Amino acid sequence: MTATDSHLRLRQLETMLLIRAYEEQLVELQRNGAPGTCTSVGQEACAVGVIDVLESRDRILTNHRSAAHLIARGADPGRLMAEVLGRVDGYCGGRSGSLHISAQELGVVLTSTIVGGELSMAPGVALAQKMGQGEPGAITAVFFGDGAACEGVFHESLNLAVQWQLPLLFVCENNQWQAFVHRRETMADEAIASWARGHGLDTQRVDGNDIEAVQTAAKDAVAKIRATGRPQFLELVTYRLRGHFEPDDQAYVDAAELKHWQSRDPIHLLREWLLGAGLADAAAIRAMETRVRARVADALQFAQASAWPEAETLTEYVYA
Amino acid sequence: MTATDSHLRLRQLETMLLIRAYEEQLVELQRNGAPGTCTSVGQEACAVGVIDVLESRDRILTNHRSAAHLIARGADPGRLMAEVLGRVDGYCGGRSGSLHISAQELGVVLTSTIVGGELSMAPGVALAQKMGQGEPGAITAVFFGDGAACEGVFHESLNLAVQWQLPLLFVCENNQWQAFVHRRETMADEAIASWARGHGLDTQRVDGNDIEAVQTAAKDAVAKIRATGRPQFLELVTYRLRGHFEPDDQAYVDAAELKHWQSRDPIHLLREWLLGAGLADAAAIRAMETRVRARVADALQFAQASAWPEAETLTEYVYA
Amino acid sequence: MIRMTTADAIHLALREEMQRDPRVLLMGEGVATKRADLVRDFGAARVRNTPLAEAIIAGTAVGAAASGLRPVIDLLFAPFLAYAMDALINSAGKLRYLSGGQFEFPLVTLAMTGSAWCVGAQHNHNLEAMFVHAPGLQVLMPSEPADFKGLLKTAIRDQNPTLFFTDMALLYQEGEVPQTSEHLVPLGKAAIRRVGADLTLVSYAKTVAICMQAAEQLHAQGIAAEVIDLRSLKPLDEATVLQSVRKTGRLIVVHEASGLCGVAAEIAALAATQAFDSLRAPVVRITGPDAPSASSWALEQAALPQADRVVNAARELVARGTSGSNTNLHIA
Amino acid sequence: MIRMTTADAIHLALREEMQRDPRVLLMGEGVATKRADLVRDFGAARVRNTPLAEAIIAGTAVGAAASGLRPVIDLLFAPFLAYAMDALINSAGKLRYLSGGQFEFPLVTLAMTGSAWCVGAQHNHNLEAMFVHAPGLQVLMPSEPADFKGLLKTAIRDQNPTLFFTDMALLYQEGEVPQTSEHLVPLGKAAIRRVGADLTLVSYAKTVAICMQAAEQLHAQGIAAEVIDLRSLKPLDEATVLQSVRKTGRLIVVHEASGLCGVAAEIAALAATQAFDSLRAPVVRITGPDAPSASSWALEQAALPQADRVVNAARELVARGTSGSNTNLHIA
Ligand SMILES: Cc1ncc(C[n+]2csc(CCOP(=O)(O)OP(=O)(O)O)c2C)c(N)n1
Ligand SMILES: Cc1ncc(C[n+]2csc(CCOP(=O)(O)OP(=O)(O)O)c2C)c(N)n1
Ligand SMILES: [Mg+2]
Ligand SMILES: [Mg+2]
Repeated sequence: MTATDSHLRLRQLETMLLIRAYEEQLVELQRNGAPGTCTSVGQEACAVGVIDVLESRDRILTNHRSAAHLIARGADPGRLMAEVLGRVDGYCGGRSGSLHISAQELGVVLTSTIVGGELSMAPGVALAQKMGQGEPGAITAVFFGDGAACEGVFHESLNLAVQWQLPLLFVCENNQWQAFVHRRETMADEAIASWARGHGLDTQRVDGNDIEAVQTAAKDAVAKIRATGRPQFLELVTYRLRGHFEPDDQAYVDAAELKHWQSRDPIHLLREWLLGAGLADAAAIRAMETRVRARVADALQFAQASAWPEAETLTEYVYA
Repeated sequence: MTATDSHLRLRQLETMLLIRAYEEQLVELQRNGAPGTCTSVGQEACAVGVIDVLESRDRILTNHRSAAHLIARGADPGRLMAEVLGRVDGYCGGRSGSLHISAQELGVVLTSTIVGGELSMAPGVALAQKMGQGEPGAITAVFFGDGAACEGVFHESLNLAVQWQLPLLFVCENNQWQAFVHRRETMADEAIASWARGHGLDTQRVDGNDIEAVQTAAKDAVAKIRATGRPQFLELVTYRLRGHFEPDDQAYVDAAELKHWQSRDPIHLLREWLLGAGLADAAAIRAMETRVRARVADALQFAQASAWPEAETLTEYVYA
Repeated sequence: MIRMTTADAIHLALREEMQRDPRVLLMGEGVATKRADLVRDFGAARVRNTPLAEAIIAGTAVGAAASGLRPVIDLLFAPFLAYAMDALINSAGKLRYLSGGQFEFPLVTLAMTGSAWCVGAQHNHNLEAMFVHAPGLQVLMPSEPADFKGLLKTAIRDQNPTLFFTDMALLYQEGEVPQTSEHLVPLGKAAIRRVGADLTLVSYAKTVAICMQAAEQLHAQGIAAEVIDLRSLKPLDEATVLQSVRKTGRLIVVHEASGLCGVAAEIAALAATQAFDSLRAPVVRITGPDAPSASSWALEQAALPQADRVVNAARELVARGTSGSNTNLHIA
Repeated sequence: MIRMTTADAIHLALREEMQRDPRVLLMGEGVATKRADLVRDFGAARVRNTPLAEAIIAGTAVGAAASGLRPVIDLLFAPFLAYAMDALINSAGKLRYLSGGQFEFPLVTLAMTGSAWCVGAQHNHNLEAMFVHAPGLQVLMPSEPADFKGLLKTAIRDQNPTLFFTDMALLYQEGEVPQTSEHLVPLGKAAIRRVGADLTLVSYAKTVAICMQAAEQLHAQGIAAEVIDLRSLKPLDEATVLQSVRKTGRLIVVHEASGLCGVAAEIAALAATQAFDSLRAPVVRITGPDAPSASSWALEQAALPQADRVVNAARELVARGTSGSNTNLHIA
């Protein structure tokens, strides 16, 4: 573990803390009636570990559970929160709300809350890259869940990416839940990767709560894509620590399973690891926590101060 | 090879000859403007070999290329031809034409010409059987092509059949063509079975032009389904010897590949085998050919004598 | 009568019909989780959580419906129907006809839509008109708990494939519901919610309440509006609509869905073709805009037809008799 | 001018636009097989055979369109669009709006429909109205080779997602087509095919010819019919339709698609809301029935609006002025 690595991990911990604080702030707002969200709580290492190995020229597609991906990519929590609240200063001017936030300026494109939507569009984004649009050598990463893998378009997307040799990284965050249905009720096998292997795709399946494992696998996959121009498949085994869509009492969740995964909270694991390895002390981490709380407080202020869209703009942006 | 087997093979040869003669008669009509059809020429052993091991209580789903399945199941060539010509005495009163012929009385149900349609409905037919509708112990066989396996619903259908343990036999006639596109342009691997194995399904992949191989595999698969209630997957490797939809000059087909498969015509293979094994002599086979020609001539007469549906019936059968 | 929400009325209809007919089964992403009491009482085989795959949920339901079962599928939100179009439109809607009547598809598809929850166009899209246009399908979209129960029960007992849409805004609204388990509302019968002689307001789902508010305000101004709740969009109760228009001579159609080729277009065309001589003024359409639904609460409100727009249009019609200025009031 | 079939006009439009703009690419099941000359001239990367999977063909086109390419996809027959609904309606139609204008989708989807080949309802379904109803999409359905070429070229250059429907019956019909590679027909402009003062016939695709036949017969009987070919169903040329109806006071809308919530309903509603004062007689709709398309030639013919029906309806309208009997002539 080099100094730069340790510096990187500290930055990653702060990003994960920021994501967590941002989403917990939203959950609090939702107790008072703000629009609901699908939080990434428990999956922060997946987002940060993968997105840290991507470059600015690369493109990212995400879905309804996008906050971690967006913040890991450098999105402004204030503009994100404004979007969730439906205000003009949101990334989509309030039209999206929390469920389909795109940020073209960050390379986060075509976010769809139709499960499978991102998988249907990702090959086209990668095809454009392959055919010379955007910066040379760029690749596309598409983030999706275990549930999305049950949609037929998953199979179509993999087959096309393999057949057309598209520079596409499939990132499946297998968080064991598909809204209110447990993964075990929907698939005979617990691994999405076994489906992907049927397509002759290179697959890796790693612990999604261990950021080091995630990043190592992602680095390897991205390098292979840039070298060969062919797609890669990454399954990150993780867990949805909160409900599907806030507010959600998780009454349907097995308490023991939840408890087990809570003990494997990726933020907790990274913090302990940094402390244990003497790469950070409690004070430094407390300082981080203070910084992210301050950023989230500013974000909230910004979002709440932002205006509602004017009724006159209702039909803007329907047609080009 | 027992006497009953040899008797069975002779009957099967006659059925295959009947299918061939029936479709060649249609091709001739089409030269004079009759509605087109997707013929099964070259795939007769797949239909006859599988359907001969099914029982009357079982259900069959097929698609646009259905003549071999229907005739193997005992359909009357006259009523089939009347349907193709759009006449009232057709199995569907002329509403279907050649592309979606169902014959509930034969257990051939829900024929769809939407590629993938049959795969989407088959689990429901099998679910009804599992839940006590129809005769006990019945199973469902769904016939589809290599192209249908490229539709996402193929993946959804397999996953559901495995997860819900449905008594469903998937029969993929991999005839190397998807309309005007060769299979190699659409799939990285030449075996559909490799996709099915990704679902943890028992798969067999056999020569679809060798009726003995087809029937042995089908018998084994059907026995497993009845014993376990779980789905099985059968890939029959074959070839579409004629065009996609008559008339079709096959200008886009590789001549060498076509020639190779013509030499493996399933009817030719079975005839040679029967003659070689001394189980039939040329005279007996000539007699068969005479019989099937006569049946097809009767069928044509019946079909052409059949009336057109009355305009007044246009909106019958839209709603129950 | 007993007071309950739309959500409870739907649940009760499902429970009663599952109780009544063992062939009824429920499938969908989370139905077994959310309706655990039905799993308990009718068993896991009849209340099935499914993989996240609408095409196979709907296709399986079509296959099962043709094979002796009576499936009800919950596809959650209307835009997700996009993945089930082949099963619903090409299979359920066409295979009875194409087979010369060999199959029937007793099948009900549930989906939610409509503004209220700020979820945006991929959860909120009033696309019911697309299914009205498709042959072989029936489309229901009630406005009050009693009809949610009575129409859903009738649909489950019917032999035809039916789309049953729930306007999200109504889900937790309460209403009086007949207690009997034989409360059946016939398909294809509109409900006259208020009788009036001066003009006819035709609507369905959440905008029925808007029309009732408008009628109240108009009454205060001496204008008697008749309010018709279509409830059943297909089969459509043309007779009730025509009878009212022939009586009042003035027609305003109101719905949240966008206007182009929507249900309001059909109702307006009905009047123009079959009640023309009775019409004393231009028909008016007050609909949502030709735009996806935005999530922002402010834009959700802006897209929704409001009572004052209905009132103003009504007063104009009554006042000017038959003057012909633009009466095609798409919102925005 | 040069004489060519609709099929050749479409092919020429594709060739010219691929020649003009290297970002244009063609994808579909068999496009490279059937248009081998385009592969030869523009390369296999720009003319791609695809797997048999409409959802990913359309989804890939949507992703590519938002990323700098200008895809044209051939989905073959209209009913197959059922598998592409999410990409077209939920993605292409909504993501520009939901993202606050971050994306544009210059994308054209080709599909065939209409009676002629006795192929039945799973190949022949005139569902264009479903896409007219959906926000964010454009819908074109021409009637003659010159427009097939000119509208397809305009659509390929346009920044919005467009559905381009070809009526199978027209595919091998010939017509005069301007030779210039800059022959562009604007979207949203109807064509007046024949001028007349007594009544307005509005149609599109194959039934335009039916209306022209009817107009010819009516002329012989001293009735001057104006024939409008919509060509572009969305954007819809409301002005041209309204101007004509305000002039003639009589309107008959004719199309092969079924009536409920169809384009004829929209046109009738348009007249009833915005040209009411000019209407001298009930509007008439002559459309296909609320039924899937049968394969049988006899039933295909029975479902199709015929000239004599148009003639009879027109004579009735002119004769009885404004009498109000049923003028909603769905076929059968
Ligand atoms: C086509 C479609 N069906 C259903 C839904 C409702 N829904 C939203 S998220 C979700 C679960 C998705 O599970 P997964 O893909 O594993 O992602 P996760 O939510 O676990 O991150 C469901 C069913 C939807 N948005 N789109
Ligand atoms: C959804 C859909 N897409 C396209 C078609 C047009 N089509 C009819 S058959 C066919 C090829 C099917 O290939 P395969 O499944 O291998 O069956 P085969 O024709 O080879 O028997 C195609 C593309 C269709 N009928 N349905
Ligand atoms: Mg999940
Ligand atoms: Mg094939």
